[in-house]
Amino acid sequence: MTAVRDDDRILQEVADALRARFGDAVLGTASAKDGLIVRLDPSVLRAALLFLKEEQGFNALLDIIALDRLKTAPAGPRFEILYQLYRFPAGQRLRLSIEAAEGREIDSAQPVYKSADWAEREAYDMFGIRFAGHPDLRRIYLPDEFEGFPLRKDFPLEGTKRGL
Amino acid sequence: MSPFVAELLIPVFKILAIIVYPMVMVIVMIWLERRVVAWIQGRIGPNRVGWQGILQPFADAVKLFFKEDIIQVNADKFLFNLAPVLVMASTLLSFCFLPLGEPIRIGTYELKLWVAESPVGLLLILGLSSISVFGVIFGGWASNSKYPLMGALRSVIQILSYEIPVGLTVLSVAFVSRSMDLVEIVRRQESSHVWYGFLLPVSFVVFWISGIAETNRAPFDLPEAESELVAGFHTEYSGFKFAFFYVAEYAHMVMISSLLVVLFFGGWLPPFPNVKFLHFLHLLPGFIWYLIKIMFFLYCYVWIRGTFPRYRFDSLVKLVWKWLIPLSLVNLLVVALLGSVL
Amino acid sequence: MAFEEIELNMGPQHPSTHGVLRLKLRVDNEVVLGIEPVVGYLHRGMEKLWESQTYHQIVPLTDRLDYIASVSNNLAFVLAAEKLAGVEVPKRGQYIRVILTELQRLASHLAWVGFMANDIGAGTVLLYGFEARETILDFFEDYAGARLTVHALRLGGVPYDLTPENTAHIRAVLDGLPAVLKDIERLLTGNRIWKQRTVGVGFIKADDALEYGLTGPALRAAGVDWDIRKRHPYCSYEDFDFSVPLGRNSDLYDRYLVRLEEMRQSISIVRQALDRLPEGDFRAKVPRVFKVAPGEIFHSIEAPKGELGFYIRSNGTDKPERIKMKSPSFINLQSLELMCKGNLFADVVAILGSLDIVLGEIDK
Amino acid sequence: MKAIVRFLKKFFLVDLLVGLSVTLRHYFSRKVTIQYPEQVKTPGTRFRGLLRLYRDEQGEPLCIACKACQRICPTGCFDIEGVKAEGAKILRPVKFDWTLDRCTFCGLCVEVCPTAAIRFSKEFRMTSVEKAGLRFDMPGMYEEGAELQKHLCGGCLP
Repeated sequence: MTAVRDDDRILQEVADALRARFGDAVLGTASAKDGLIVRLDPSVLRAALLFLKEEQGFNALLDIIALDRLKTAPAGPRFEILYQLYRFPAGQRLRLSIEAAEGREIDSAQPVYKSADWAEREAYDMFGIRFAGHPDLRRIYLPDEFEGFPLRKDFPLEGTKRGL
Repeated sequence: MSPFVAELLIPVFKILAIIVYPMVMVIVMIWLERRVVAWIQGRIGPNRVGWQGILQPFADAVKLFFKEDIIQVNADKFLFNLAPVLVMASTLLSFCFLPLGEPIRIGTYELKLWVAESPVGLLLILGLSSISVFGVIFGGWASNSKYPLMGALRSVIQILSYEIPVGLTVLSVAFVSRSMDLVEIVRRQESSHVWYGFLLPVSFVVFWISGIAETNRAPFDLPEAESELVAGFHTEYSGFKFAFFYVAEYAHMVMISSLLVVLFFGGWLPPFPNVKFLHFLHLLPGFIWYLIKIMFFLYCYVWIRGTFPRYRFDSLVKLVWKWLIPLSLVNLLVVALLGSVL
Repeated sequence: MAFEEIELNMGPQHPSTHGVLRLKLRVDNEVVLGIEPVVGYLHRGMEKLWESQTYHQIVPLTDRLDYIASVSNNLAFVLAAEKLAGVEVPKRGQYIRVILTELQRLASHLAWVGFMANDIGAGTVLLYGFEARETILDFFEDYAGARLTVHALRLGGVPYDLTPENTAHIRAVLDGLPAVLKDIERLLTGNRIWKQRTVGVGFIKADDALEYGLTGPALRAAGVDWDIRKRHPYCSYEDFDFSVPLGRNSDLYDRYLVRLEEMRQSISIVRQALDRLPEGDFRAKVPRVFKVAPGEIFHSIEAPKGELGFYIRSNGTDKPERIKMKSPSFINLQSLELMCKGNLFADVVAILGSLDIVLGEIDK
Repeated sequence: MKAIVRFLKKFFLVDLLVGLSVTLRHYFSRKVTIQYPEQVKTPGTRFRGLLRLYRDEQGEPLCIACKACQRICPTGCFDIEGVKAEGAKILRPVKFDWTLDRCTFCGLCVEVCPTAAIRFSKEFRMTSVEKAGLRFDMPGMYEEGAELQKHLCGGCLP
């Protein structure tokens, strides 16, 4: 279990480095049960990803996770987007978290990590979050003529009136 | 025997037989293939229609016969219809030159077990077999669809490559037997006390491999590779026209196997035809020996299909030009040299 | 000779797209210039559905993601939920989970070898692989009651204990597998056609593989030692002695060899787990109304197809706020174009096969 | 020397002959096909077949209409109503509808049932020629064997 404790310490160092580099744009850190979460301001997202990839060695982006907080935090920005990063070969995982109000364009991570391509298309398909600088932002699962974004909390569970 | 019977009825009967005989062999082959591949794979295979599923090919044929005949709107109708006929006709035609057994004497009349006798029968068969490729190309082109077209293109490449080693190995047989007549080649094997398969092993192997490739069978089934091209050149065919392609492919296999037997394994001859104490082998008619040998090669076709992965077409072309053609050229050279020395 | 660049549509109904995947290919005769995978034909809205289900109810639904390896899906979700809720699984339960998932990995890899060989034209290997896989599925049927969508794990552990009959059954299954692997090796490993089709085909640089988020055997074939069972052990994987096979050339042949070796390692892991199966409970007490305090977690496991992760955010009720699944096939498929460019059309089929994609998992 | 051996092995097609020997061996080995209608594979011990309701030894229904199965079912394939008869201590179901075509056979209902009233049978033939065959009401949930097949198939099996 020492490895895990080491991970915590190393990730804390990474967070400190981020804070040193981006100052107030790092809104805070939180520790979840699986590691560290760094909350960032969306404006520095691409720079932070580039910094983490080039200088901190986080060479893989595992997944991009979007959340709709319509029910849990109706006051704040509607969406939360998480970037699950991985450092190989050391094996630490870091999660970046940004908040995005509805309609706000987020910088695409695709120029930094190629694996973000489809993950961002999926987030767009399901939540309607737009990523600026993505080369080919189309729906990935649903047909192009589909209306609405199904994983938003206000999308009806049993389909729209017009049927699916 | 009256000349009427001898001159008219018997040829008609022979022509009928030459259509029926390949069809029967095809049916057996289809059944054999499905059963043998199934057994190799640990399955049982079709065993419900008729005894051990032997009637399954008939059931398939009936099904195909009643299927809708679909011709694509954009297809070239003439070529589309011509292609299966071309493939079928050229394959059946080549059976005319294959001797099925020793001539049978009925009184004064000598019943020859082949339809047409030609001093260049071997060449004719090779030529006809090349014509059937046109059917494949026409079929792929006329379908006006991408997968069939790719299948047809592959077929062209394949045939262009494999005709050469086939020709060269056949030439070596002709050198040794000093004849292009299939009947004569068999007789020479009797008189020279050895089957050419043992005399010319390299020719035999090269011809066999090329023969598999010429019939578009695994591992050389590129024109119809189902995991890549869906069904290759006959993707757009349905119903009876598809059945034509299907049957012609199997008939072609029977033809190549027959050719192998005639050229390299003494046609209708029993093993060691001239050894005295093995003379009892002559009790079995020549035709049966012939069938046994053909069945062996047909079985090998299936066995090989059940074992090997498929070639990719660049490595297939490489195989021909880097291995088979040099090999058969050297082989031909050696045969010619030895033949002139001995 | 100048060829025309044509667009070729492969799928969604095509013999070797492994389900309803559509590939838009740009080809120059047989040379591939570009590929665009089109997914979504099997999209069932699983993630939306999960938001309305309780944690208990989600477990059987995860079976339907990667239906070739359903126990692995169960495990990934169940571990994430347990870790989030702080449920400690008894040691015996963990060992049984290891046994089940490793058997599932064997079944999945056996099916893979078969599919892959079938794509390259050796249909017989498919049947040999399936014959062996069938023996494993027979065990699943005996243990959990179903063969494909097994639903073999529950929150807190496993639903049933392993009886002596079960362990004997597993040992019999394991004893039969090496012979099958040997047959497959004799049919493929040395075969010149197989080598011509696989050696040097589908190459991807290790850096590119990481960049594209490739995981699983395809990544390990590129020489990257990324196995979550080693780096972030779950389910007591640290108790077992196994090695992570790595490739060097990052081609189809290496991916094939890596998977064959992984099967051997899996056999050894299952044997070790059976030998050292601890006594005790196999399932922790988990309330029927499984409420999880607000929190979030991302937990991933080494599934047969790559890194399978579940992100769960809970909201204090017995239903999750959001579940996101990181499916290995989905991310792996992105690198298809990179591997295929410049290769022949016949290779596309083989490379696609080597990635071991399952559309149920890609489309969710 | 090694190179020569390798060349000779390649020239004489050793790798291909090895493969052929494997398939030849399998040609003569045992076949695994189960010829279905004549031979039937015995389902495993915990096989999850059709759901059935069961009675106790006295022939009394075990179900107490607690609806635990209805609540746990991920796909919502149960519709149960219970009524407490006058003077009776426990609920009894008056309606127990099960929709086979929605069932995923996950087994959660069987696990939560407090009286083991609902259990999996070993019946795996669940084809039906009409949709009505896939709907089970309470008497239908007690059917077994030939009666059950008749319910499903409308008697199409001999």
